Formats: sequence, C-alpha cells, structure tokens
Amino acid sequence: MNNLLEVRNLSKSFGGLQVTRNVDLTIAPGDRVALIGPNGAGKTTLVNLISGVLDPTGGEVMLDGSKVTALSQRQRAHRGLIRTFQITRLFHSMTVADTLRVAAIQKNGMTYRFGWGGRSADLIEKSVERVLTDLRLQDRRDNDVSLLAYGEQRLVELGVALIMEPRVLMLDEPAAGVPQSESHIIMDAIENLPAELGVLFIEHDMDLVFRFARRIIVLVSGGVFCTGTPDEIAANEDVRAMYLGEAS
Amino acid sequence: MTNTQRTLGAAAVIPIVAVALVVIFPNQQAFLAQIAITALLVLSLDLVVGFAGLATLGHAAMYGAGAYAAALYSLHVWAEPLTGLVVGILAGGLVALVSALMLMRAHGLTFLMMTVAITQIIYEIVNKSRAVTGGDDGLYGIMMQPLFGRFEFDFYGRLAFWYAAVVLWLVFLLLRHIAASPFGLTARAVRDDGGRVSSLGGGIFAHRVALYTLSGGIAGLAGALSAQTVQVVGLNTLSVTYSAEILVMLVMGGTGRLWGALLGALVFMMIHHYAAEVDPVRWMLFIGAMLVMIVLFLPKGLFGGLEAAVNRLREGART
Amino acid sequence: AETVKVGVIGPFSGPFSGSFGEPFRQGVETYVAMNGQPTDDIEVEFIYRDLQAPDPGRARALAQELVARDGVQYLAGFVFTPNAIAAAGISAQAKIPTVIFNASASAVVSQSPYYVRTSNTLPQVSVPTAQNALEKGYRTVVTAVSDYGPGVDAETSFVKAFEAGGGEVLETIRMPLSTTDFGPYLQSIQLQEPDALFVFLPYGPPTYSFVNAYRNNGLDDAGIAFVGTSETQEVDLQSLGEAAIGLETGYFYSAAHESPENEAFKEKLAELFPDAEPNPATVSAFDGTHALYEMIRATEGQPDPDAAIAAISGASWESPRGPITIDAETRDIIQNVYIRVVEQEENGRLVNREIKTYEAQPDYGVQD
Amino acid sequence: MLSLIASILIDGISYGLVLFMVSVGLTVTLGLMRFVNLAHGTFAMVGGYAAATFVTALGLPYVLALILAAAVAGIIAFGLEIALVRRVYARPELDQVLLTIGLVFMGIALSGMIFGNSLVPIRLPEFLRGSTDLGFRSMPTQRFVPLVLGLLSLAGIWLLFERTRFGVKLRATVDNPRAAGELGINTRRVYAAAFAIGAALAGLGGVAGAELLPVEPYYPLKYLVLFLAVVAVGGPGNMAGSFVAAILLGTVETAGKYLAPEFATIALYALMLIVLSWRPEGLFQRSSKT
Amino acid sequence: MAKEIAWNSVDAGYGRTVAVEGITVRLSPGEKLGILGRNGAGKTTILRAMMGDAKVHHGTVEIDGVDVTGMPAYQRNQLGVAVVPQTRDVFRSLTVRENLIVASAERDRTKLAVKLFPRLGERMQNLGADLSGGEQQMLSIARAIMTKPDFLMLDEPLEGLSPTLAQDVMKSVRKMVEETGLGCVLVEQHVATVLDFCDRALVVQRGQMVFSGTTDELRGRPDVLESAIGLSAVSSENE
Ligand SMILES: Nc1ncnc2c1ncn2[C@@H]1O[C@H](COP(=O)(O)OP(=O)(O)OP(=O)(O)O)[C@@H](O)[C@H]1O
Ligand SMILES: Nc1ncnc2c1ncn2[C@@H]1O[C@H](COP(=O)(O)OP(=O)(O)OP(=O)(O)O)[C@@H](O)[C@H]1O
Ligand SMILES: [Mg+2]
Ligand SMILES: [Mg+2]
Repeated sequence: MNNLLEVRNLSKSFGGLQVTRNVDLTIAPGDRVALIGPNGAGKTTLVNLISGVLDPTGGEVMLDGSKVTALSQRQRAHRGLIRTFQITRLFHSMTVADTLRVAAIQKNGMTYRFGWGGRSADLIEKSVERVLTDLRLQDRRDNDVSLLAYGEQRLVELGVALIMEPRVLMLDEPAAGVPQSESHIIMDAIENLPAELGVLFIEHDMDLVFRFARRIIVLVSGGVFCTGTPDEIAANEDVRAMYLGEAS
Repeated sequence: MTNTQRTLGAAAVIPIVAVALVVIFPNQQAFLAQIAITALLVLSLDLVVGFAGLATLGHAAMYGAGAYAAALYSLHVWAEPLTGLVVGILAGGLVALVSALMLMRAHGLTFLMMTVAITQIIYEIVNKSRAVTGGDDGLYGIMMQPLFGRFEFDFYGRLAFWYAAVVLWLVFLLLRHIAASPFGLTARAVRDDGGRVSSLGGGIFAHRVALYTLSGGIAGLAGALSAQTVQVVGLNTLSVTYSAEILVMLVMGGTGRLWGALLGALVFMMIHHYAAEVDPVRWMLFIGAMLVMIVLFLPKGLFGGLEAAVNRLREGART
Repeated sequence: AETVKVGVIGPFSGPFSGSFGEPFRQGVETYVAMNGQPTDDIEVEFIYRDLQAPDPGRARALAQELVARDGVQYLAGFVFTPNAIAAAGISAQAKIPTVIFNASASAVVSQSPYYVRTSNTLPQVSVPTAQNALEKGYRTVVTAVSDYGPGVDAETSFVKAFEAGGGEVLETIRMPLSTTDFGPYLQSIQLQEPDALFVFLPYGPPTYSFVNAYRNNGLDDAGIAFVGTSETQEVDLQSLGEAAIGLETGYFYSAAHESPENEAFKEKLAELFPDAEPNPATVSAFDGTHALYEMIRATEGQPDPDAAIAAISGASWESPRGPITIDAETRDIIQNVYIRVVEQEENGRLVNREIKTYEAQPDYGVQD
Repeated sequence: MLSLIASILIDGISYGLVLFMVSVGLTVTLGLMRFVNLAHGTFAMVGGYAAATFVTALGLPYVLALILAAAVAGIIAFGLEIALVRRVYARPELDQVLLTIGLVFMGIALSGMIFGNSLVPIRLPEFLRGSTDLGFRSMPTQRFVPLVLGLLSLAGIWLLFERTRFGVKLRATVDNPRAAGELGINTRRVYAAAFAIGAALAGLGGVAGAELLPVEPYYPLKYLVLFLAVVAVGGPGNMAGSFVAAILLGTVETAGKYLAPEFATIALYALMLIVLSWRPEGLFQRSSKT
Repeated sequence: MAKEIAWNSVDAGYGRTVAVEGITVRLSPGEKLGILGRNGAGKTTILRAMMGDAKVHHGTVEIDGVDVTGMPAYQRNQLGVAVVPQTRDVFRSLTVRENLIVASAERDRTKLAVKLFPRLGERMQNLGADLSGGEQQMLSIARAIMTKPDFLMLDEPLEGLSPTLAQDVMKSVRKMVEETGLGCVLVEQHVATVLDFCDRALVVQRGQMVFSGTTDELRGRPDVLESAIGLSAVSSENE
C-alpha cells in the first residue's frame, strides 16, 4: 500500500516541555482519520509539524514516500498538503470571493500575473463559484470576511482549503463555532471531497467524529494513546474515562 | 456605470486635472512639475505602504538612486531624456531589490528602522563620494538634450511639467491595472496575513521582493524625472526627512487606493506652498493642525473623505 | 513711483531660520530703514519666499515663480549651495541679477553671469586663520570639521595654507553632520597632543555641543589651542556662555567691530528688532541690499541686467564689517578677515573682540 | 591600547546612557503602549524648555527644575491624551504617525514663536560643570546626570510595569482593549496615566540629555531616528532591552569615532541593520518560560 | 448584588447596520437563559449589546435597574456582568498568571481558577498566545469567573473543549448558579445542552426574536426548532 502521508517518530519540545512524543501515523488515499484527545494533548502541534509551521525536534514527515521534513510550509502546500486553522485566519480586508480567489491564484501559480484574462482566469472563477455553492455562501460572496458571523468565517476557512484541491487535508476543529444544525454543511463538503483524498481532522464534537471518521487516533500528552475504528474507540474504557466522559 | 466607463473615467482624470492646473497656475509650471514628480513618488510609496502594509522611512533611497543615476548618465554617457528615465528605473529597482533581500522578512517598527538605516548608509556613502556626486554641494551641470530630439527643456518648466505629467499618467494607469490583477490581489493577501498565504503555497518573500522592486523602480523613475527637470541633484533626495514628508502626503491622501497618493501629494504641496508664501514663519503650525484635523475627522484620508462626500451627495440626489 | 521687486529666498522657517532666515530679513529691513528708497521715484518691494533646507527642486520652482508670476527684477538670499546652483539656471536664462547672501561654495558665483556674493567663502576665512595659527607658533594641528560641503572646503584650504607655511597636520577628521557627542573625537585628538585644533562646524546645536565638549574634556587644560572660524557666531555666542570665553576664531564680521558704520547699523537693528543679534548673516544681507540698491540706481529701476551687473562689479564700500569690494572679475566679495577672541563685557555679555586683521582677502578657492 | 579601550567604553557607555535617557519615555509610549508616538521628542523638548525657564527665569535649583520639568511634560501630555491621542489608539499605525507628526509640527512652530529659533541652554549648577578627573583621563561632570537618572528610571519603570498590577493592566489593555474593559479595567485611565508617565520620562530625558542634544524647536524631528533606534533595537516594550540597546549603540558609535572617525555614522546604522536582520523583534522578546 | 439584567426592546448592530431587532429579555439571579440560532442570527450581538461592544440603536440595556447604555465596559463589569466572548480574547502577550491577575489580584480567586482548570496551573508561565485552543477557552472562562460577576454571559463556551471537560465546566457553572445565585446566559450550538441546562430560552432568527419562553415550552415547539435552528431531529438527538 502506498501511503500519502507518513509520519515517523515525530517529536517536538518547547524548551523543557515535550508536546509531541514519538508519534507514528499514516494516511492513505481515501482515509478519513479523526485525531482526538484532551485539551493540550498536542493535536494542533502535530498538525503544525506536519504542515511545516513548526520544525520538529526529531522524526520525519514523508509525503508520497519522500521526505518533506526539511521543506517549508509553502513547498508542502505545493505538494498538496493543506490545512485549516483552529482559530480562523482569513484576509480581513477582503470579501469572501476575493479570499477564495487568492487561494486559487496560489494554487494555479498565477501570483506573478499582472492582469486577468486567459483560460486560467476562467478556471479560477469557476472554482470560486463551485466552492461558494458547496458551502452555501453564494449570498455572502461580496461581503467582507471580517464582518461575517464567526460560524460563517469557519465556512470560508474551509472553502479556502477546498479550493486548493488538496491531496492530504488536515482540518483543525472544522466545525467549532458552527451551529450543530449547520455542521452538516461542513461535513457534507468533506464527504463530497474526491475519494482518493486523505483527510485528517481534529474535532471535539463526538457526534461528528463518530459519524465521519473511519479511523480514530487518540493523542494523550503528546503521544499516540491508541488507534482504532470508531467502535473500538467507543468501547475503550480508558478513552471513555479520560476523554469521552458521558458523551456517546 | 460599466467597468469600461469607469476605467475610461479614471483615465481621464489626470489629463483633465493637468490642463486645469496649467490654466489656473500659468506661471508656476516648475512648481507644477514638482507636484507631478512628487505625486509619482508618492504613488510608488503607496505600493509599499498601502499594498504591502509596510510603513517606510526609506523610500527616498530609491528616489535618490534614480536621480543620481540619471544625472550621472546624462553627464557622462548620454543626455537623452527617455533613456535617462530607463536608467533611473533600473537604479531605483536595483537599490530596492538589494535592500528588499534584507528587508522583506521584517515588518512594523523593525522594518521602519531598517529602511532608515539603509537610507542613512546610502546617504553617507553618496556624501563621501564627493568626486562623483558633488557631496553636499549637489551634482550639477546637467543639460538635457531635447525630448524626442525636438522639444527643448525651457526654463519656465513648461515642457518639464507635461513630460512629468504624461509619465505620471502612464504609471498610474499601469498601477491601476496591476492593483486589480492576481499579483495585486495577492499583495493585499500578503499584507493581511502573510503566513496564511504561505500555508496556501504562496511565496510571500519573493512576492514582497517583487512588489518592493516594482515600487523602487517607479521611485527611481520619479528621481530621474527630477534630475532631468531640476538639473541639480542634492543629497536631500536621499534623506529620511524627505521620506517622512512623502509618507505624510500619502497617509494624508489615503493609503492603498492610488488616488489617495495623487490627492495627498497635490494637496500637501499646494497647501505647503501657499501657507509658506502667506506666512513663512507660522505655516508649520497650520500644517500641523491640518494633519491633526485630518486624522480626527477624515479617518480614511482626503480621498476617503471625498468619496464619502460624493456618496452622500449621490444618495441625497436619489432620495 | 515705480516699483522694483526683489525676491528673497531663504529659510524663514525651519531649523535654519534662527541663524539665517531671520537675520536675512533683519539685514534687509535695517538697510531700508537707514537708507530709504533707492531714489525718490523708485520703490523697492521685497518678496520673501521660504525655503527651509537644501532642496534644489523647490529652489528652482520658487525662482521660476518669482520671475514669471511675481515679476521680480532681482533675486537674493540663498543659504545652501545646491539651492543657489539650482536657481542659477533661471538667473542665467532669464537674466536676473541675483545677490547671494550666504551660499559659500566657491563655485556658486560662476554658475550664472548674474550672480553676485556678499557673504564669504570658506577658503577666504580659513587661509588667514591658518596664517594666524602659524604666526602664533603652532606647528602641529589636527583639523575637525563637519562632513559637508563647507566643512570640507574649510579643511582643504586650511590644510593647504598651514602646510604651505611649514606646519604639520597630524590628522584630518570629518565628523558626520548628525554627530551629537563630540567627546570621543576630542579625547582621541588629545592623545595626539597637537599644538592646536582647527574647527569648522555649522551654527547652532553642533557648535554648542562641540564647544562644551572641548571645555569639559579638558583640551584647554592640556594646552591644545582652539582655532575656530564661525563657532563663536553671534547667534550662538550668548548661549555658549562661559565655555566660550577665550576662544579664538577667524571670521569676517564681529558685532564688536569698531566703526561708525557698525555702530549705526547695530543701533538701527536694535531699534527695529530688540531681540536680534547682529550676525554675519545679517551683515551679508545688509550689504547685499546695498548691492541691490546700487544696481537699481544704476539702471534707474529699468530691467537692464547687464548694466546692473556692470554697475556692481568692482564696487567698493564701507560695510559694518569693514571695507569690502565686489571683485570686478568674479563678482565675489573681497573683504577683511579678523582674528577675534571671546571676551566677557561688564554687563555679562560675550563679544568677539577683534585682535588682528588680515586685509582684503579674496576667495582663495579650493583646488583639489 | 588598554587606555583606548577604556576610553571607548567610558565614552560609549556615558553616551549610551544619554541615548537611554532621551528614549526611555518612548519605551513606554511606543514600546509598551504600542502607540506610534513620533511626538516623543516634543515632550522631551517641552521638558527642556521648562527646565531652562525654571533655572534661568525663576532661579530654581537644578534638581527641583528637573523634577518640575518632568511634571510639566507629563501634564501637557495628559491633556493632549484626553483631547486627541486617545482617539487614535484603535486606529491604524499610520494614522498615529500622521497625528503625532502633526503634533510635532505644531510643537516646532509654537516653541519657535515662544522661545525663538536658537537653542536654549539649561544652566548647570556649579557642581555639574567642568570635568571630573578619572585618573587616566577626564570626563564631563554633567554626564553623571544621565548615569544616575538612567539607572533610577530603569529601575522605576521596571518595577512599575513588570511588578505592579498597573503594569499588567496596561499590557492587558494594549493587548486587547475590549477584553480588558470587560474584565473591569478602566482602560482610558490606564492609557492616560501611562501616556503621561511616558511623556514625563521624556521630559526628564530632555533635560538630562541637553548637553549633547541641546533644546531647540527642531529637537523633536532631529533626534527622532535616535529615539526610535533605541526602542527598535531593544525590542519594543522591553525596558532592559532598550537599556542594553542604548549602551550598545552608544559604544559602537563611539568606537567608530575613535577608530574610523568618518564612518561612525555608517557603523551605527550598519549595526542597527545587522541586529534587526538577526533579531527582527529586537534584542529581547517576551516568551513562554517552559 | 445586581438584581437583574434586562434588554428593553433593543435594536443593535455595527456602524449603521442593525443585526438584531426588538430584543426584550430580563434575567434574575439564579436563572439560566439559553440563546439559540443559526450562524449569523445575532446571538453574539445580543451579548455584545449588554457589554457595549455592539451599538445599541434603539432601546436600552439595564443592569440592576441602572440604564447602562453608553457606559464604558469596565463600569458594566463593576456592576456585576462578565462575558466569555466567542473569540476567547485571551491576552496573547501576557502569561497565564498575568491573564488571571488582570481579572483579580486576589489569591483565593487564582486558586479557584486553577482548581476549576488544573491544566492552567501547569501553564502559569506560558504566554496566552502559546496555549492550545482548549486551554485558551479555559483561561477565558476562568478569567470571567474571577471578576466575581453576578451575571455571567457565556458565548459558546464549550467550543474546543474536550467532552469530559465540557461536562465539568457545565457542572461547575451549575454549581455556582445554585450556590451563589449567579445569573447565566448561555449561547450554545448544541440544542441539547441548552434544553438540558437552561430554564429559559431565546431563539433568534435573522436578528429577530422568534421564541422566548421556558425550555420546556421550547421542547414542545418543533416548528421553532425546525425553522429557526434547522433541527428536525431534535427529539431523537435529545436522547
Ligand atoms: N463587527 C461587525 N461588523 C459588522 N457586522 C457584523 C459584525 N459582527 C457581526 N456582524 C454581522 O451581524 C450579524 C449577526 O452576527 P452575530 O455575530 O451576532 O451572529 P451569531 O448569531 O453570534 O453567529 P455565530 O453562531 O456564527 O456566532 C451577522 O450578519 C454578521 O455578519
Ligand atoms: N510555543 C509554545 N510554547 C510553549 N508551549 C506551547 C507552545 N505551543 C503549544 N504549547 C503547549 O503545548 C501543548 C499542546 O498544544 P496543542 O495546541 O497542540 O494542543 P491541542 O491538542 O491542539 O489542544 P486543544 O484541543 O485544546 O486545541 C499545550 O499545552 C500548549 O500550551
Ligand atoms: Mg488545538
Ligand atoms: Mg456568535
């Protein structure tokens, strides 16, 4: 089997504090993996390490079988490794459509074009339209992102990632701040992603986790505590006590 | 209004204003030429301040580089004006490119102080190279050939003004085009959150360098225009003080909109000129008070205020 | 009566207004108050334009506007060399006789055939200062000048004259204009134990800091004599205070110059401007106005630039500073240079007491 | 050789202390409050003029005049804060630039009109005049003023801003004014107090540094770059950082003056470039202690 | 102690826009009010109107009978209202300890905060910016509680908290309500949580109040839940 993403023995410390401990993890095409664990377990840090925001203190990240540990966030993004942020990061002076356009421009390598026009420009407009429709944001296309309600900003955040047509997508609490009734918009969007894509998502909403994950990784104190199918995890007494509590 | 109409309308503004200025101020064309050149410089500054979101006190470095390069070129190589402009662009762009490699990872106060440092170092070097640059006495003796081989530079500054105004016009149209392009949109994204752009695979460092170099090239062009029309280049073209003055013009006019740069330069120069004429002693008090008022009452600068006023009129007309 | 307009360009605001702009205006107005109008039916009108600092572009624009819009027949003023040079194009092409009140680089006057200067050049004052240093028996000096045009001119001409007279220059230091702490320069000069220290600094804050540093770093105790030029300038003199007493400088005007012309000038100045100090810049403007009057009278108020320049070339008169002549060839000034020492008068005021005169000094020019 | 190094250090540190003194107020207003206060020099100048007036016109003792001068600068700043400055804290930095430049222009014009365009010396008392013998060389006695005041104000502001609740409140307000208000902090009062303290320190610095940077109308513009350099190199908001930066910049420029006199300025700016490229957040920066 | 807080036919929004209209509610000590609504419905804006962060175009907000419309936020806090904002708003450049000290310098209070969230105790010297998302949420809640409010407004406080911790937080709040008579406003996306925790509920749709009443009443109004929140399967989820 060829894994899209493989993480080997990854570690990270901030000063004396070890936040990631020898993590091994693989994501294959079509995977829908949930990363759960108590607050401060190191989930976001792990995503930061994989996406290249942080440099690990040890271990390797491999993409399509080749090492990317030394590559920058930007280079990894070019290879299809895309993530969203737990705390939304959007371009505050822009409208929804422009925000998506910016992402599409980077995707299509059009940064140094000094004018619109040509076929790739149409391509950009089309993909922007598609994402707006998928996320039901058509009404908001010309609104400034900074004036949107928080939940809508989360949608745009996801839209930015989708437009990048990732191969591995890492979502840090994609549904946080989105009302329960609307979280399906987000999850539908994820569901509808091309099957061969690998998805890793962090989520504290167990309904969503159990509904969408096909595999769950439980992270505790920076290390992988256990991995399993949703049923296995739900049945795991230790996980219940430590993390799930009365949920599910 | 359709987009084309809008573009045509925008394109007509500079020529109309230029003609109007000449009609109103027929005997002050050297001054008007100064305004046009300054507006061009402020326009280039807007790329750094408005589009990249970086406050700089070092923009004169590129302006001065363009001015000295064009002056030396005309003194020692060829006194033809248009190629001189190209030399100015190259010099300004080169200085910008080299300093961008140092600067473009910094922002905020750090960036500001680094631009100051670079400008001061260049200033000192030019000051010390007296044999080449004339040092503090200035570089003089520049005699330009006629433009296109036909139009003589007259001492009333008539040609100087039209020459500068046309260059300003062309650059303005170019920049408007660029601002709306993928490059321009990316620039705004980089300004808002550069880290986010690199998480999308955008090369923000390279992009910033490109933007800064473009800005530097235009600043150099303005410098070359100044050298050719004034015929003397002084160290003041390289000073931090001058950088600060054009920054004030830009912020006063409104950043990030290009129009603000033009309006800021025009209004500041006019007010400075006439306030200093009316009361050479106290005009600074007046300008200072005016800046304070603008900040308090026109948060988006003169252009923002103008726009709001126009909108209100329109709304009023509609109801 | 017919009106002749004169445009005066200078720093009437800004950091140089205290040492130049205000003195310019005071000099002009004092002259007018003392002499009335040039003739019964010619009236002179002075139009002042503010130019704070070196800025050739603005200088040129102001000159152009004064000529084209305001219709001036004469220009005057100019503190900074690049400004004067930028306006030279207008002066030459529009044939506007122009009296330079300050800009001191040697090359300035030659930039336009209609330029006349009533201030000084730095070689003009530095060469006699060097001769005086030699005459006082100083064999070794270190020079310390501000690193800008006038400073470099002063250094070059001093060194040349001093070495030509058999002296030895141990080191030439050019201090950046922005320097505020002169202590280190003075300490390192002290280590070289020269007989004297030749100085040129612009007026105002640098002079103040330098003179204080000279005293407080103990150079005078170490016997290193102060050989200055414009450092004890009347604008700064009173604020220098005790630190200045005993300093020796060579320059072209002292307010303490003893002559009826100077007395009359000072009296009128004090009457018109009670707070004003009679400065070299005031006198330059005063004499410059005299030159303008001469030209206006010679042409009877008519625009005849060549006749005007012919009338002033070679003219001599008794200025408050002493006898002066406008060189018929170069249109530059020829004047006495005085060696002065700072003394305290009974009322506590400091004055530059003239102790020696080098007569009729020309611009020695800088050849390098 | 040894005495050369000693001289460089003595002159460098004493110059650095002057730099620190004239910038210390800015480490509060720009550094801590994050207000782009280009009018810092105006308050320093106000302090200088006030001290000169107290000493010369009223004949007050130097030390008293020094304290009163700081108070005058603080009070004027307090008034300006209420009338103008507080309206722009939440606005973009460039608006703050424009406002404070406006204040600088007005300050220049007004001081020129009131005190004239030449410099105004602050008469030193007898015990601070002349030079002090250090054994192998001498040093201007006046330099002890910035030495003493510099150390005192460093300690004072460190205690105030790092060790009292006021300091925490101020930093919280700067970080997120809305949240601070919602937690019961009177953000306006905190800001006004901090701004006045910054200006009072500026006033103190204006007097302490007046031998090197004499008081005159253009003071606020002339030395602006100097003030900013100290704060930027030290790391905005970091007192100890500014102190070290001031000493470092002072020493490097001084070394330049001894060793390569013509290039002292270039040395200073090159140092700035190097430090800021190497540490874009300044020499010191707050971080998690783990 | 404040006796009640009230929104009196409040229209509020940002700049010239109006985001919510005609909001009228009051809340007494010991009461728990839930606010429900879709994305952008105006839930946050209602809380902001109470703290003065949204502009009140019309109507008034009162704390204990005092009209506080137009009062600065710190005075409202001193009158007894605290908020945990949706954006958490921890002071990023301050350490955890300093974040807590800002709210109150009393030692007991700091201890209380650490007791509630032991995790924070381990991170006292960390800067706010370096905390994990959940840790920031804890800090934000702890800080608000430390100001000893009579009324606590929580804007989606469970977002980003692990399920166990979320349960603990709700338990602690419930305990405070019972023991100290704290009044509580809870904006939540989990309808079940609101139905379970609150006495009363408010449902907003596009800035309009479409329901105000007890949670029991709301249970009996599937139409409201359906149209305003888009939940058809409330009953089944509520199990
Ligand atoms: N700062 C602001 N400026 C202008 N409009 C705003 C601002 N904040 C919110 N809005 C607008 O006000 C409306 C109500 O927003 P609000 O934040 O109150 O919604 P909400 O119900 O809390 O949504 P969510 O569940 O997403 O947090 C939205 O349409 C939003 O776009
Ligand atoms: N730069 C840093 N310096 C010090 N500690 C850090 C830094 N960044 C993160 N930490 C600590 O590392 C731990 C793990 O953080 P991380 O954000 O990965 O947690 P998480 O699993 O995503 O938690 P949550 O579910 O709350 O978001 C936290 O305790 C956090 O305080
Ligand atoms: Mg996280
Ligand atoms: Mg909300």
